[in-house]
Amino acid sequence: MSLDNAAQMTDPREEALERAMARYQYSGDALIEVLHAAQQLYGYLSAPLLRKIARRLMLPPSRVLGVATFYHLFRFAPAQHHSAVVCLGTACYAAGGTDLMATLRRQDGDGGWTIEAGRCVGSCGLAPIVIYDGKPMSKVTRAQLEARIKETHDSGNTAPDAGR
Amino acid sequence: MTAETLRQTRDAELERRKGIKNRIACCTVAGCESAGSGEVRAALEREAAAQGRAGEVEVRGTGCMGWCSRGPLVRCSSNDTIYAEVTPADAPALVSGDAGRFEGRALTTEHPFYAGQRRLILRNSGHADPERIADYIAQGGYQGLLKAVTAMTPPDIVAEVKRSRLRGRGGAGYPTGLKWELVARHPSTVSYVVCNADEGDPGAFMNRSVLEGDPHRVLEGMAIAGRAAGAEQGYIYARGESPLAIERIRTAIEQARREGLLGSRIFDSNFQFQIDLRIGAGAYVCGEETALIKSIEGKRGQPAPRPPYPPESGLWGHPTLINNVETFANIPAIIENGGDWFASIGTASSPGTKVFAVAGRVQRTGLVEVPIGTTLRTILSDICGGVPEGYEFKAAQTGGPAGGCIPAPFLDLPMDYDSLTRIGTMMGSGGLIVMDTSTCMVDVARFFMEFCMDESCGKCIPCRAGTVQMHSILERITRGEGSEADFWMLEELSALLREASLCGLGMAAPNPVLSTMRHFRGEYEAHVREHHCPAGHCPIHASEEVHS
Amino acid sequence: MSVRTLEVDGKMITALEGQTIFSAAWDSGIHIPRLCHLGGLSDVGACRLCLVEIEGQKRLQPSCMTKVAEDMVVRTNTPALRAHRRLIVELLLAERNHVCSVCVLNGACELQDLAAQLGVDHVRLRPQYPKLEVDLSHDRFGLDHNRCILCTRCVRVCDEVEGAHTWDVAGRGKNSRVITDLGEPWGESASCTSCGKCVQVCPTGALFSKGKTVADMRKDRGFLRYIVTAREKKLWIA
Amino acid sequence: MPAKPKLATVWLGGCSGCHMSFLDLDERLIELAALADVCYSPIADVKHFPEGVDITLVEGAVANTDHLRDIRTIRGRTKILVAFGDCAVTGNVTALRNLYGLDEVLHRAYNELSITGTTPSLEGIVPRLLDRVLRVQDVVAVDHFLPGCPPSAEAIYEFVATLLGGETPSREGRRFGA
Repeated sequence: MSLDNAAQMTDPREEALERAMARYQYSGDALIEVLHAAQQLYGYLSAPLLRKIARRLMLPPSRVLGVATFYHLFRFAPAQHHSAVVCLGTACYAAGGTDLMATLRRQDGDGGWTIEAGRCVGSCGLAPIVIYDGKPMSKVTRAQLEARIKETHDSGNTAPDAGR
Repeated sequence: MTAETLRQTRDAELERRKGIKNRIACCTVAGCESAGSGEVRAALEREAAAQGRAGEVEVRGTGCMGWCSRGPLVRCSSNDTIYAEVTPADAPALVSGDAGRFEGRALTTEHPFYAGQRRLILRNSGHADPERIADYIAQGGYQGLLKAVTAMTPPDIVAEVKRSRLRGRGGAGYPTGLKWELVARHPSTVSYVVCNADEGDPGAFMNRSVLEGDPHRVLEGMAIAGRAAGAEQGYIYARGESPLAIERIRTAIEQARREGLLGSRIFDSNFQFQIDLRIGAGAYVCGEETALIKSIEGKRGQPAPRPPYPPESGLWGHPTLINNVETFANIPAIIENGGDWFASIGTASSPGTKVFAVAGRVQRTGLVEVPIGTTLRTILSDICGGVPEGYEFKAAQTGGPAGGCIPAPFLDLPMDYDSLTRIGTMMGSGGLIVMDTSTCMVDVARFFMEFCMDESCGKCIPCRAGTVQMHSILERITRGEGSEADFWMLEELSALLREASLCGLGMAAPNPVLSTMRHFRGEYEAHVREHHCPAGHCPIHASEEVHS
Repeated sequence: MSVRTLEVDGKMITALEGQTIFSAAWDSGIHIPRLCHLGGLSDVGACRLCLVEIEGQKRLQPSCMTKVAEDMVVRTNTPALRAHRRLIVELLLAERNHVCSVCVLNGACELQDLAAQLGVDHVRLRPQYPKLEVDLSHDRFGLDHNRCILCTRCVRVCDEVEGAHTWDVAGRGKNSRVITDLGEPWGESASCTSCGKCVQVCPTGALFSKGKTVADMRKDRGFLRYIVTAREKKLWIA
Repeated sequence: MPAKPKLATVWLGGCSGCHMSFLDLDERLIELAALADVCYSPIADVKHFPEGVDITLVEGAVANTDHLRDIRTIRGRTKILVAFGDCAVTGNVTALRNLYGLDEVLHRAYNELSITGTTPSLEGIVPRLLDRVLRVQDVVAVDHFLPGCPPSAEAIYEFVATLLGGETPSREGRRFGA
């Protein structure tokens, strides 16, 4: 009986990935689309996942890793609990984006944060912008950001729903 | 869809609107979304229901209305007024038509910000809901495609585009008609149309706003291109970083397919055309057309030497017509109104309008569409209200990391392709960033070089290793550790990158350095000789004897 | 096949239609420098050393990827081209840790030869000193990233001649690295056939045979012509 | 007859291999002595670097505070300064520690691999090592470069003789490493 149970307990994500690949007829040309789908399902691209994609699309593993690592949106490790993307487009840079970045880095004493520099998010009129746990903050000052970080810490540092 | 059903759809939508007294359009594009337009829209919808006016007041989303720094923006059709900085608390007043509480926040078309603009690309903003194809059709959408399919031959279409003298809005300004002709004349039986929506310049969001605000206009332009070039398949290559734009394109493609505006037997003809969406994954270099092609093919987005150019050998080796979003968005009106009409707008060598994303130190920032050839002064002073009190204009930066700066003496320069190139910058895709005297131009050059270094694909040596060296020299200079030798090393590296790089990214990477060295040489010299940053920006410490 | 006549560095030469400028020039004794090109492999035009001036063309063109044309006038060795080539070699030498004195290929390295030939007696740019790995996990071969110039000859020979596609390039820009399979140590690569072709085509000491000491290694690329010609002419098919 | 030009050689952060190669000139050393007056060299017993030197060959990279002080003095007293050998020209093996940083290298050498297990403090006894090894050109202006590890005796003779003859040595054919 336990064998039957194991068979039924397949990860639904596997099926979803299979469907995504089937949608593109398992064509190697669709590698980037498939990587997007895989990351959306699993959160990041692990080595076994990449190996499986390579096999299904009949591509050399080195080609798959080569493509995946060329593009900045693909992640190869699980995301942290909290994320902050500081826009460092020209307008945000000029409006003090780097200072906000430094503020975030300073606060990330215990790790647990994915802090990234973003390219222009297209809200230059509201510079500087920080995407904090998936939600945009506009015309951000250092004090505002520090207050927000404190809020997050005080609320127990739990994983937020936003941005997932 | 047939000509008849297109007309019926349009009439039905216009008829439906007659019963509506006020159409309230909420900007739903990235800038206003960041400022909370989603909550405003929800409050408006609730309020319309609560006041029992659901039938006469209609709440819709719409495209970018321009003045992003005062978002969220909401437009009421009843009095043709745009309201700024709207909060959910404003909803009752907007629904009931009580304009009293909007002192200083009500903007009419006479406001200098709008009066100075000429909106062709953005004409549907504030008027149409990007998520409804009926809205686009009601605004006269898909009439260009109808004409192209039912009343014109492919050579007619190419001739019309050539007559318009439209130049590619992606940056370099290559004549669009010539490009189309190359693909149309190619004997290959398979060809492709590609829309380059990989707008990645930091400080540029024109294309993204067009896709978010009026996606059908781009689809229509592409379908017309498909008809002209004999292509049956199109791709939109969009930035992975723009989820809203991706969503809007997906919806629009879906709607157009359902209505038979994409697919087979379009307008009962033999013309068939499909569009698929491809999503980039964070590589600026994919805006370069050969890299974009590699990326659509699922490969590393590394450029290939040209020739062969894509119109000859592009996607999977087939002739490929690549234009950017704004170029395609110009096409429907050109086909509908004729090339001569278009050529009468703007300047003789650069007809039409250009959308600029204005950011930085000016009163009003956002999207501005003006006839090409409008002076920088008109855009910045008249439309954007000039530099705020207490600040002094220093330079405007155009063309992003591939461009350069325009210093104060050139404020009366007409903003067209050739004038900008002459003073060492470029139109680019339309980013326009205003800097005041507290901005250090050496640091600006360093910032853009860092961008190019991070975005270099790594294939050719001049760009891969040259951007690293140029960046490290600029960094030394901003730290006050530069030497005289650094000047000629920067110049020698610039020459190498310009002349020997494989693609446009490397060739253009030195532009911000050369441009700032040309107009602000004194600032570089102050850093090197006096260990002093005139803008007071660079943290230069007392120099040690050896910097290792 | 028809013949084309063109002028290269003031000398009239003949070439076959479809031949590249690079190969026609070499056939006539005009040796244009290169690092990424290797006869028998496809061309990528990446190293930019073989750029030439073609009369009537605004841009410099990679001679390894540009076909000859009738009456073409080509210059391969102008002062501007020499200056560009020197700077490219300087960029390479500053990019990673090319310490010739302690390299297995000392004395037979294409990068070292090129520096000598072009008069690069020092590097004006700052060395970057990146910290890079040496992979000695393979039984017979080693990979020293310090000496890799990313010419991708290994990637191409493995894909096009051996047919294994063990190698590729991961990352981008200054963070580009050659990798085997999913980036695991070379010795653990499941696809590698240990044929050693990559080692032989590598222009520097980045790929080497184990057991060789400083200045001890010499590379032999004769096999390429042999295999590629045989394949092209189907010589080995009964 | 005018005085013979003054030739000096110095040894900074290098292995002295370039000087060994210099000694390999063998009997040509006598020819060289006829052309120039060797006024300062690690192979001659002279305590202070003299003034008014015409040509100085500098072996080695700049690795410690003494090197830093000396190379500046030498530059000030020399007409034609030659970076002599790969360590002076490129940093070479001497600069390999720049990949790891000074602390990591010292820790490895004294704490991990030596029997004492501690990094000795010899402040004031031996010169302090610089955080990063520098090429000669990073500190002072260099007039000519003679790469090689070491440059061969033939290359040294030809190079120095050319300079003594008032000519500029050619740059082509010089070789890093072998």
